[in-house]
Amino acid sequence: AVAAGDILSMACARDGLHVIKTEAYGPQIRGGESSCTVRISANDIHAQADLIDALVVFNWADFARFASELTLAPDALILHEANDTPPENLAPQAQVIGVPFTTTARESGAPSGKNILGIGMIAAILGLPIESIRAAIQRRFAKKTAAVIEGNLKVFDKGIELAALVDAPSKKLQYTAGEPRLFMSGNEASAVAAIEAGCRFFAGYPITPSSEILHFLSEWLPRIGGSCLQTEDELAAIGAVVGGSFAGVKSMTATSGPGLSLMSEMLGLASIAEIPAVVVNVQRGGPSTGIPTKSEQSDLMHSVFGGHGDMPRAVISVCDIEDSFHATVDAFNIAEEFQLPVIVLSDQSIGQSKQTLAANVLVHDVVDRRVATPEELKDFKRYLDTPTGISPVSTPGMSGGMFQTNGLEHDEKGRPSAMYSVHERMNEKRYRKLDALAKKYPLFRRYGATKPEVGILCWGSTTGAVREAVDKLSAEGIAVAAFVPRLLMPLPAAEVQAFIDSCREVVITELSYAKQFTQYLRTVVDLPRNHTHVFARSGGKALGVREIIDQVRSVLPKVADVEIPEGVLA
Amino acid sequence: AVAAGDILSMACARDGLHVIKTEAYGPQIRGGESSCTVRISANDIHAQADLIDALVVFNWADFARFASELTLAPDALILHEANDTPPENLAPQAQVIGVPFTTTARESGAPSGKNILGIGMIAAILGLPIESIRAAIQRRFAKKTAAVIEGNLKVFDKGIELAALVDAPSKKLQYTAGEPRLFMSGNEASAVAAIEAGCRFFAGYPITPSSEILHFLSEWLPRIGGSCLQTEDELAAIGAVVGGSFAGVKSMTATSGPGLSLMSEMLGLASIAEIPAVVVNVQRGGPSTGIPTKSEQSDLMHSVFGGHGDMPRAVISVCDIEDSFHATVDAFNIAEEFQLPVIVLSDQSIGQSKQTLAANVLVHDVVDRRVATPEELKDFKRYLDTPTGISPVSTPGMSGGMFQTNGLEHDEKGRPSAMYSVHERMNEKRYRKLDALAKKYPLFRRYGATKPEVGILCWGSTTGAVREAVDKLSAEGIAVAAFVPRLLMPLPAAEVQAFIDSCREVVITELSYAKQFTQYLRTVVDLPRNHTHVFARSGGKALGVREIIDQVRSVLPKVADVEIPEGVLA
Amino acid sequence: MSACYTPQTYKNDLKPVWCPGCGDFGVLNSLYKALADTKCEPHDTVVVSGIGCSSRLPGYVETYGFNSLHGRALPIATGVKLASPGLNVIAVGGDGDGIAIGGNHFLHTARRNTDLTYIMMDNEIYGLTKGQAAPTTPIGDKTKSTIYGNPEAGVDPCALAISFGASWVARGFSGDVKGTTELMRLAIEHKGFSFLNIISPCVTWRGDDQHKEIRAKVRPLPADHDNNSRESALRLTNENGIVTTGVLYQNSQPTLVDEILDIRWKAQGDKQPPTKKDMLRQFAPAF
Amino acid sequence: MSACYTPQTYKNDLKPVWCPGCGDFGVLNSLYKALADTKCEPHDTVVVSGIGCSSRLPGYVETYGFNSLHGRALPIATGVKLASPGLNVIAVGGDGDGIAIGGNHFLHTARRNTDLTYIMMDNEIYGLTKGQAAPTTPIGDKTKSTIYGNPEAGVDPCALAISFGASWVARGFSGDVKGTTELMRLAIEHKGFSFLNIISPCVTWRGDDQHKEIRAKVRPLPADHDNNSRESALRLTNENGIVTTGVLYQNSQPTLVDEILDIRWKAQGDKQPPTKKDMLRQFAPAF
Ligand SMILES: Cc1ncc(C[n+]2csc(CCOP(=O)(O)OP(=O)(O)O)c2C)c(N)n1
Ligand SMILES: Cc1ncc(C[n+]2csc(CCOP(=O)(O)OP(=O)(O)O)c2C)c(N)n1
Ligand code: SF4
Ligand code: SF4
Ligand SMILES: [Mg+2]
Ligand SMILES: [Mg+2]
Repeated sequence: AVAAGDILSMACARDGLHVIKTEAYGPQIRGGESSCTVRISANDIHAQADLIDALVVFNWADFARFASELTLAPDALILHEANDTPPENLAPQAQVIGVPFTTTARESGAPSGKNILGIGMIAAILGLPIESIRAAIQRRFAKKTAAVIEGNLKVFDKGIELAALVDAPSKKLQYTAGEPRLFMSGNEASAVAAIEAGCRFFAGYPITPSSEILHFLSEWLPRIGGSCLQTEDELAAIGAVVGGSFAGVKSMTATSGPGLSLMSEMLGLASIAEIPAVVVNVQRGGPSTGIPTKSEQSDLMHSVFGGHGDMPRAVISVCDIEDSFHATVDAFNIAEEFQLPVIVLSDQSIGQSKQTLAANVLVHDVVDRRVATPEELKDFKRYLDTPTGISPVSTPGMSGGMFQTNGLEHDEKGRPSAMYSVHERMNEKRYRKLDALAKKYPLFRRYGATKPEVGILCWGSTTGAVREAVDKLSAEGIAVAAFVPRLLMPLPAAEVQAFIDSCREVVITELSYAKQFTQYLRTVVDLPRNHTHVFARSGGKALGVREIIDQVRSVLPKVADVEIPEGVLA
Repeated sequence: AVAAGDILSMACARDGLHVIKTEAYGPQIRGGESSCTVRISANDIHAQADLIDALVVFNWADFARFASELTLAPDALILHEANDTPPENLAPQAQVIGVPFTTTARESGAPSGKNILGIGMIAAILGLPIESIRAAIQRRFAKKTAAVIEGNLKVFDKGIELAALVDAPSKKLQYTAGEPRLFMSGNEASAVAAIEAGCRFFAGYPITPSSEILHFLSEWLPRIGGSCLQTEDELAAIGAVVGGSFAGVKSMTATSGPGLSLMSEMLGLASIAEIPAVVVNVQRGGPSTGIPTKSEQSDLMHSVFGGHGDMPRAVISVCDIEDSFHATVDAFNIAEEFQLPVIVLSDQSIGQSKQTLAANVLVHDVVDRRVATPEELKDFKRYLDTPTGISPVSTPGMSGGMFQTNGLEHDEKGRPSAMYSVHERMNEKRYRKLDALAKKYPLFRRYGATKPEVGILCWGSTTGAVREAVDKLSAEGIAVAAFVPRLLMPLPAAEVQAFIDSCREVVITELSYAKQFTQYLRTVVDLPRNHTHVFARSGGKALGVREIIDQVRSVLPKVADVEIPEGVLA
Repeated sequence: MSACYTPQTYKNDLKPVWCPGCGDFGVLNSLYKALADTKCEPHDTVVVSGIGCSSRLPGYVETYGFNSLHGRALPIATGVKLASPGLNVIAVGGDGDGIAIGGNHFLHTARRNTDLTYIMMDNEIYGLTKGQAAPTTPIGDKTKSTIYGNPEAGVDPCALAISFGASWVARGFSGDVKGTTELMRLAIEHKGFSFLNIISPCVTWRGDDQHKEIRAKVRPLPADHDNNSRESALRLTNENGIVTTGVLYQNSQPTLVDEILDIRWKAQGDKQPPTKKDMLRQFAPAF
Repeated sequence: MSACYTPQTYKNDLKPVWCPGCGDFGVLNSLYKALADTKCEPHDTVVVSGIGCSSRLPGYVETYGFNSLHGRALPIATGVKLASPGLNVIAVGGDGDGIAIGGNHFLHTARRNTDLTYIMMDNEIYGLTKGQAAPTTPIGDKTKSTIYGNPEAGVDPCALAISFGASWVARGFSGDVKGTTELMRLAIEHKGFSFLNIISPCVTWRGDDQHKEIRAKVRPLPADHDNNSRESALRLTNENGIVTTGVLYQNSQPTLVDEILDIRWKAQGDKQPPTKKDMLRQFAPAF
């Protein structure tokens, strides 16, 4: 199934279509059940599909495992292995067609080609780019024998042929081919961004769903004179990153919740020693080992508040696959400019899903570390207390820049001190950097009405669905808007508050049972007591566009209520 | 200096006086400078002294290191080594007397007895229990030769003799001897509490300022059939605690910030696997290694929100040395009853200071784990979803109670599941326990006026000073009250909100530069926008009674302002 | 202990998630047999693991089981044993779990001669995370994280265990269920820390032939091997082209539980346990 | 590298916090001398430590210095070296720092033959936290945390280093500044991971006589010692009543930096480095 999805997606990307592909697996590493959903559109899309228009099932038992996460369109077209009888009423006007996938594939000379047969039919029925798919099949099996390639192409044509028997004109996709697009995952985009930002040292320990970043950088960093170290654990990974950065080289690690928890102490060291460090944290279901293969937004509080002591750090969230690139470069820029640890919060649904992107969007300005001037190196104070809190840096190898630092409280020269006066002053200095940072990077997105009756607050991977929900609701004439902070620590508080104050009803939607986003917002902004509606649930299932629309609808009556008395008063 | 403080304190405790003793050291482990302050009173006291009435200085250079933390009373009595000239104007009406401590001590036959000479004079001048001090000196040197004991007693008498030359009648302490009191530190009280609560396994890794707990339990647990393991690090310490508790034995570890950060991941496992675990975290200056020997309240956010994923846990704070005992027993009770990790938040100023306590206060009810009934063991569900969320437990060794658990999301039987529906349900179940917990343990303290104009919110070790400030202000006729939540997670939100709503002006005072307590309060209660006054500063220096009084005074005018219009309206 | 236990006794009805052909199936079957052979009372037995494909094992054994955190099986197992010394405690996990992230606990748990059995399923790879190099992966091997070839020389878990001070060290091969069962029996019966490294092929990330290749390399202990000598034992580790199975090393020395009991004796001997009053005396100024 | 450096060059004006008589003073003085002897360019040198009394050392050396976290000196030092291979990297710390909490990093940093020098100041105790047992504390010793006597046998850091795969292992005694300086010189000059265990008495928690006692135990290497043999090297560890100083073991093998450079070569050879376009090609459906 997954292979077929790749072929289909790549082919559509070649013809400039917009594609979002997600995969799901059972607990088994190999030979287990898997599912792959591909959303294809002629226009820009921001979320995986809510409703499935066309479904290919080789085994209904496997389908059952994913059924709870797959909703069929009322008139869904369903192709299934003929000799495996489908369950009752899958969808009201569903068109259910049994196809002898296995046997046909075998007869057409590609025993394991049933999925190719499937995409042949789907492609013909939906009117997808046949030629590009052929090319994609050839590329896919390039390393195999000519016979294999031939066989699969034959099976594909066979599929097109069988499709003729299916009558579903309504399902045809209308589009005109455009420029080829890139097709990549959020993790790949983060890795590419690291290299773009100038990262030349990566240290990491594998963990689902972030390992693709390690894989990519272990291949590419050596090609550009960088290095990659797979460490013994996350304690060593973040330690090596702090070391590499101390040595003057932009450094990064990538992990997921369990690893992030283990990095807590070292991030505190980076904070007090003021050493840039970038951690890409790809969230998964928690707590503990939780659900490693699924998405959740429950590492937020740990990211913004985790670690003992008063520990300034920056946290930047990732709104979509393309944003994985921008957020990661931003993270390096912020880390280098403000000399602190920066956590990039992505999640499984962004990190491991793939989407089509215009090649030219993967560009972003790069900022470098503020190196000490010769003047500053005279009686050098590594932790000079400046108006912005940002001090001049020297790095090993710079003559005259020598200093001795530590994780103890220290004075401007970096010398340990247990005095209250020094501690208070240096806390002030370190936190002052966050003010400068907030001013320079008020990162957020805003969608929808300028005078919203309902305002939605969300963050991260739910942004795409929220954005589509806002579009749909606006189309219905409902005045709704969404505010999405991208910089989470420090939060652009003034902007968030202004947005809240501009709405009648506030909807907060998040994938954290404990309402982490809502609680975090409360620490910095005021939410109207009886006009704030929190929709928080566990992760493990994507937040759907219809789900958000229902959330907004459920608060609309209140808006009405509010209107009447106002009318009276007027 | 420190030895003298011990002798003085123990002697006063013997005569039923109230004593609070704090110590401070330079960075050097041995042979460095040190200071010891002892507050002695005939009545109950709750904080170390703001003003020093009598000071003994052997070396002014050393004094300088601590000067910023020691404020002298205007009419302070100052005894100092004669041949070391004191700095200018130490205090307006100070009585500064040079005493040839070293030589006199040598001549009186106790070369290193200058501190005994000092307490001899102080005791006589302040009218402290001479006989008890003699006894204390004898006990102190019990292991030494008779000559040494004799010498020190002679030096002590010499001190009394010299005191006759000093004229300071006003300084005499008026009291009548009472029942002897215990004299112990917060760390010692926590350790005693663990044994009282039934803890029979302790695993820990040394760290300042918590190590005394390890020391005490490594001595006492073996005596009562328990065991103590000094592990290779904190990851192993909390791991062993989770293992010991899983095996059915109440288990605990103790640490400070850096160790707590390292325990983040394992606490998440205890949370999802629902295994009781108690962690006593004795806070010190942060972030990172920070200021290991001084107090701060900056591990709050990590304690309540630290760790990846949605991770229910309980956090209970310690208000004073006696409370170290009660909070620790409460922690075990809560951990066992609700099957979750519990963090006890103490700090250096409680853990390592010593205070006199009435022996009879060290008692507290003990709760045990709810073991599965024979009925429940039929088709046993370890994670049975009950109305309270609390499930029946079995422990290894119980026949028929076998189950297999894990840190993955799991169903009622503990079997791994990646399904959203299971995840949502089990999150609900686990968080439901916090509701039951909040209902049963609405732990807080309240001091002062019932109808306060100014209400103070604080937590932990600042409680004592706040309490004394409230008393002093009330005595001046100012309507002030203080609310101190003892249970921090889950916070007794209704009670806190009710208190806030009952005050005109709210003062929040805390020792965290980042305002952690204030931010945390905001996540659960509403603070009046223009009537909330936050006084947050770094730790490293105790919060003084006068400091709090000034904070309250600074907001009083506002109260007046408010009154006038009200009068008009009436 | 009851005498009528069969491998079935220890099976539960949860289906392993392992890939078809995974070596861990063999380890699991050997464990069922070994538990029966040693007549381990199921409810007095605790199987603790970390995280990894192999660490899923406790979920399939009808005793008390705990699939815990990556790398932390040994500290948890230690806690179980010290808190309740009467239990049989078996820790299991993967090579990455035990030697990468868990390496420090391996060292200290062995060094203390902690009374438990530690079974490492060694597939020379990180299986669960889909095929990155482990500390055991041979130098030069191409994996997901080392596409230019693994730059690091793989370590031999048995060599480490011996150097760490383990009092019983053996190697088995999951393809040889009978031999592995026997080694497990000995491991469980050993008093103190017993370490059993079982070569357990990962057919998915090490290739379907790993099984065959290893079978070809497996050798029994040399007849003249003196397994009381660390030196000779170490010579049977880090071998080139062959894999020696059997009990490489063993000695008998006081265990951690022995020490704990000894400390209790030193602390209290046969005196009445102290009362709370005794405990508080040091804080009382009663002189 | 300039040639005119003296021990003074590496001294700064910060006064050590160590107790009078602490062995670490001797280590510091030896390091000043060894840095001068090896003509280490101060600004190309980085001294990294963990946390402990001994770990305060980098604060007193006029090079780049980093007194980091308890147990993490080696990962940080590794990062420094890999990011900037031209630097001389020296990691220092205590026995607790390196073998208790830092044990796993010690294993893996040694195993990778990471290009750095690791100096362990071994006082058989936790000094900074005021005297608890360390993994190196002899069995039976009474400490703050073992008042009934230490139940665990102390480990020999050199034995561990050799088993971990360190390519250069030596032992010194802080009381012998001359000998220690010479060993430091060799350690710094060794290509790869060099481990130097220096017995450095803690007069405060191990008693004022520890110095004398050790001096009495110190022995030079046996004349016939073959320090290319792990076996013979191991025989000079865990000795009873004597402490053998000198270079116990050494070999020469590819270092981690060698491997990194080799990987770069395999990845790119002498081809032009890839452009962004090259990197994005795999995501482009250009077929
Ligand atoms: C703290 C933490 N880091 C990383 C991971 C991801 N992870 C899970 S299993 C594993 C390694 C698996 O290899 P191994 O221990 O050899 O077990 P195998 O799957 O090969 O049996 C890793 C890195 C994790 N779960 N937790
Ligand atoms: C994570 C963490 N745990 C514990 C500590 C407390 N601590 C500081 S130094 C130290 C051990 C000191 O012993 P060693 O490393 O041998 O150095 P020494 O003081 O003996 O030179 C400990 C346990 C800490 N700073 N950080
Ligand atoms: S991935 Fe490898 S180790 Fe994991 S189950 Fe499959 S075969 Fe076994
Ligand atoms: S405590 Fe021991 S190790 Fe620390 S400085 Fe003093 S003598 Fe040295
Ligand atoms: Mg493995
Ligand atoms: Mg030490």
